[in-house]
Amino acid sequence: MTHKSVNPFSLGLVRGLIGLIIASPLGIGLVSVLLAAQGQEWLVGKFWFTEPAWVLGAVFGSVGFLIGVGAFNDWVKVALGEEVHETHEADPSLPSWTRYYNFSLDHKVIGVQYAVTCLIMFSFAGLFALIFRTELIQTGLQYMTADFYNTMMSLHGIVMIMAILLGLAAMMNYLVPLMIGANDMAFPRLNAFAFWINVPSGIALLSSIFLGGFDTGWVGYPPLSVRAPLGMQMFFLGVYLFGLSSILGALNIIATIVRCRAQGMTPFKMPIFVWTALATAIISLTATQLIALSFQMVMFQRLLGMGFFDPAKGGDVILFQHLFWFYSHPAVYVFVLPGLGMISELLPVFTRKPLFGYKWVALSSIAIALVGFFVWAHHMFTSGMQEFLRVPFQYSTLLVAVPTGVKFFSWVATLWRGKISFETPMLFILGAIVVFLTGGLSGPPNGTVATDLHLHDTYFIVGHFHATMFGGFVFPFFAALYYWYPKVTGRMYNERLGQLHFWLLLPGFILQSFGQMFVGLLGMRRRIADYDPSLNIEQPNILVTIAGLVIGLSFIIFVFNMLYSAKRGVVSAANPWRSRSPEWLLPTPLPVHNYPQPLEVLGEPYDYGLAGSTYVRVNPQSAAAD
Amino acid sequence: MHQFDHQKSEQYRAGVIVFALLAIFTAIEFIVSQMGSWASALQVAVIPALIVLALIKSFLVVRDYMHLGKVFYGEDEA
Amino acid sequence: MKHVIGVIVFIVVLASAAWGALNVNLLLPAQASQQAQPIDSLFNLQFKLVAVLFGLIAGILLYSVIFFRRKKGDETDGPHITGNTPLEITWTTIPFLLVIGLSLIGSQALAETLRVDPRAIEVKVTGQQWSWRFEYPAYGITSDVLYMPLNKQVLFKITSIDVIHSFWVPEFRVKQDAVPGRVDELRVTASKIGEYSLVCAEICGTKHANMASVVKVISQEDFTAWVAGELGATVANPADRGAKWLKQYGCLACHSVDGSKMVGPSFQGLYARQEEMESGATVSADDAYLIESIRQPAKQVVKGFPNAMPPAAGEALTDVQIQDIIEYIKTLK
Amino acid sequence: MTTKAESLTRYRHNAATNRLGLWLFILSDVFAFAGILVSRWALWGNTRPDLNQVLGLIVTSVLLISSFSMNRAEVAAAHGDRKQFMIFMSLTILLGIAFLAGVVGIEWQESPYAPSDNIYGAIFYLMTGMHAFHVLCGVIFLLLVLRNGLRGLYTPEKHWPVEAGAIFWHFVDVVWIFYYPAIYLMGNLVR
Repeated sequence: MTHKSVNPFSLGLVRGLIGLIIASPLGIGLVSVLLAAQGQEWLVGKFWFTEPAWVLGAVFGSVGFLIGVGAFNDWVKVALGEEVHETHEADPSLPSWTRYYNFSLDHKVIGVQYAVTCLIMFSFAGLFALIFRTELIQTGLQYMTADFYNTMMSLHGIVMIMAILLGLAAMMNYLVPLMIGANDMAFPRLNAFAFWINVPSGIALLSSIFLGGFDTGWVGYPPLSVRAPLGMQMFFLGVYLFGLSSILGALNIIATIVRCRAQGMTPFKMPIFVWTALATAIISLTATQLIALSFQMVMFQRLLGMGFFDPAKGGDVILFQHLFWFYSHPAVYVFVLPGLGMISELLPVFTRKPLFGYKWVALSSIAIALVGFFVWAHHMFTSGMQEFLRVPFQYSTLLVAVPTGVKFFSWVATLWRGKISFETPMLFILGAIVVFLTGGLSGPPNGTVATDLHLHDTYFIVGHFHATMFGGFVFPFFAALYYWYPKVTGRMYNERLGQLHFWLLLPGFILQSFGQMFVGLLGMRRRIADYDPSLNIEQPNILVTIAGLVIGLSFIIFVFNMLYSAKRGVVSAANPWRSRSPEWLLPTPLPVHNYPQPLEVLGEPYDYGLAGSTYVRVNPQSAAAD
Repeated sequence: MHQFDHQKSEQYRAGVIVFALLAIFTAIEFIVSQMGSWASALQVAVIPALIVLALIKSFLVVRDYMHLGKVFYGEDEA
Repeated sequence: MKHVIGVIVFIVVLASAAWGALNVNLLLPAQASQQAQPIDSLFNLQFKLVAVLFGLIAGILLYSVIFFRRKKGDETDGPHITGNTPLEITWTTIPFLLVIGLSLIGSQALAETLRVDPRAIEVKVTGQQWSWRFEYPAYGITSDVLYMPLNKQVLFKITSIDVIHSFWVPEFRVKQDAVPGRVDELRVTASKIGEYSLVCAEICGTKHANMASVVKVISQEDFTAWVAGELGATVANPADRGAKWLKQYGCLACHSVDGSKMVGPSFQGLYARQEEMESGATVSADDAYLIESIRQPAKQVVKGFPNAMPPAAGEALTDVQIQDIIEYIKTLK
Repeated sequence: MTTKAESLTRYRHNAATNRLGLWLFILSDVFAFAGILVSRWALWGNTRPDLNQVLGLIVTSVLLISSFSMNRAEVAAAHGDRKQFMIFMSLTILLGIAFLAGVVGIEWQESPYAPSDNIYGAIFYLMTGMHAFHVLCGVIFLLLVLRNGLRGLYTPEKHWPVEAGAIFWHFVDVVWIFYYPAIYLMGNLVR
């Protein structure tokens, strides 16, 4: 490879940032001039620093970023009736790494872009957590003000959520087309667009630290969010943008699964991960609109004084919570379902046994997604909503345990009498099952109203939630990253570092979440900068903070492993896991158009142990010719 | 060619029929909404009636103007 | 068969360990209300259920991980078992029945916590950033400490004047959000004499962590004596009354009386001082200004302080009470 | 090179994928509009604001007629009738602009509420505003389709953009089918 200097302006990311820097002041200026022209007195003395100005500035900046990246180029051409090519070939005059910084239409590139962005946001959110956890080592405020604590805590929540959505999109974008034998997503341009709006979204979220922060937690309940500083608006805007990304991504996933499957890839022959991607996408596509709407209404209340949630104007505070949780509860199924699919996907490979009860596992995902639409109000048992709603929501909430139980039983039945090996991905899968089990079992006490009256808004919820997120997303995501690492990079990760990562993360995490649940039961409220010394919970809090630091350390080891192995790792075999999944039958690196000839689907996806069976055949001649 | 023109006028006519139905239902909606002020006994029926009417109207538009069916058999159609 | 016996041993051992560890008495705070009893029994039942289910899944998992390892160099696959429909139906149906049963028991427990005693004492609870106020309409008493007679149901009517707060005493277990624009009910029958802490469980801004009030559960006789004492205690000196209002109406959550800077300006030396406003103007803190600042706090905000005071904060105060407060501020040199 | 038949098959295949994508987008948007409708019921309940009934009926009729002319334009495009396509497409766009003028230009100025007055103002502006925003997007979409149609880019076999514009336009109409009674007709009048 020749060393060639790359003109920075040929990188979409650089052009996008320039667009953002140019466009934001335009928005700020426009509003300021408009308001000044109306002669609004309250502007005097703070000419540029009004809330509407900053909001429009951020909107302009985001659009400027997308224009700079080149997200609209093809769509403008289409709108003007010009021809556009089906796929972009990377500019051959540029080194291949540049495509990761450009508006690439290749779903594999977009998948890697998502994954890297996810890890960056993940590091930010983890760092925020460590910062505010430090404060909780002792009672009393030692290191920071309460406002700073609240901002860190709130940002930790929302940035983590963004990171999780990015991580899911990474897995789904990279894997779904490969697994169903498609050459790309149904709408490649929309796919790239959906990725790139996450960049201004992340910038908006992080910028809120410098604009006064916000102190509402990630839920943004009014009236507190109406009274919060300007940072609140950046939070709303950031969520709005990554919500849009989530909707468009989900639309694309559904269309891809429906329209782009290879011949013979009937629904019950799809890899199980595709089923969970479908279930996830159904929720993201529809319910996300409601969180966008609820935040939009608070934005309007702040900007225009529209009194949706203002009791003085006849508004209703509880309405916000209904709209908000209609998305935000199903959202946690969005977060965990692909991870649960990942567990089901990888278990057969490492036990060398078929997935136990494939159809049941596949349909249980859809069942969780559908039941998930009817459970939102269990976040509101103490909110003062109509009392008669509490018991029905208790029933529907506990009902989720049934399809989740099907998954657990199927997993242990898959392990039973298998030939289990313990490479790093499998360790993370087993860890995911254990952690998700603790998360799942701590669920029913929250789901029954009577016990939730005690647990609501305590650290028990924090512990429960983190256990479901780690079991349902973080562990499976790490498993996936290790598992597909040789396919993406062509090299093997370092097994020893991988094992070290796992053996730090698992005990660290279990200590952390058990510690959180323990102090929560004893009466520690969530989202507090300081706790009452009379509760006698200083020691467990010290342990939780230390556990947090151990988790942080394990993450650093992981990042080092990924970076180091990409350069120095052993060159991997084409199919190191002896997997039956079609992407492993392709050469590494994967060809730009995944499958030069359509797949031939011959058998079932997980027939390990059945002599002479194959799942798919990739046409060998054309694969070799590519 | 003759067949083609026939199809076209058929489709035009379908559009007119649907439009006529929509216009009639809209008129009924407006009248129904005034019903409550004529007789208070009818008041309880106003909102359900309006909901049913809106559902019928939207069904007509979705089926005949938006051709929802094409999503399921669209590939063979021009 | 050997494996089946082995795995049952694993399940029993793990489930018993979890059963022993999940002890309600150690994991929950002391119980101090009648409403806590059904809740704690439900906790107890759920913990046992959790222990059994944990043992079941974790036992099979652990056993498999130990006894079904792949031997070195073994490249063959495991047995070709794709599923078992009767088994699937079993582990769908039994959890379904369990869930319905648990929900049923849960509803009964909830009903018990909601049981109405018609002779309950009514207490109006008002949350504001960042304090609680308690009014006893039957006696016309307002207090910043919650006094509750033993074994007598108290009907709390909970509201908020600014943002959402949440009324929670961990020892009572039950919790209810205080929502602006509405009044929600909560019934608590204190069952143990003692001093507890009433905290805010819903994030409500800067000092959310410190928003707490003292709850005193006292005997019926002590309660009667407290009521009589409060009613008899007419304070003659306006400045002393002013000090009392500041405490009762939660003003001291944000304003100090010793000069230290909190969310709002300190009252010490405030009277007749020249204050610079956010608008740039300089105002003398005289009677008119102080009244305006209480009635319309957003109108003129002192430079360097956020416009954080809820407009509703001063609404509950009468003109006489405000005059008392001004008298008190005058004494804070 | 690809034959004409192959090219047509590919076009139909892509159009079917696009059609599914558009309907999924509509499904998603339905949830946003439904959320607003739910908010209307939560805040207004069985009441409605005092609005100009005649104007409401007029803008509703305008939108309804535009839906009809959109359908005509689409059928014309499907049969290669360029003149009819042009006439009815222009008519649809003009009616769309008339609707916007009626709602934003007249009703917003005439209505007795400002957005910040109370929940009647707030919900009224939210419902009509969100809908008007979609109408505006539809008008821009249809203008582009008209422009490209006049340049002869659509044939009876290949006119997916016309169909897409039509589907979106009718969707906006469907939303109004529910919003019109919810804003103007349902509930007891509040003065």
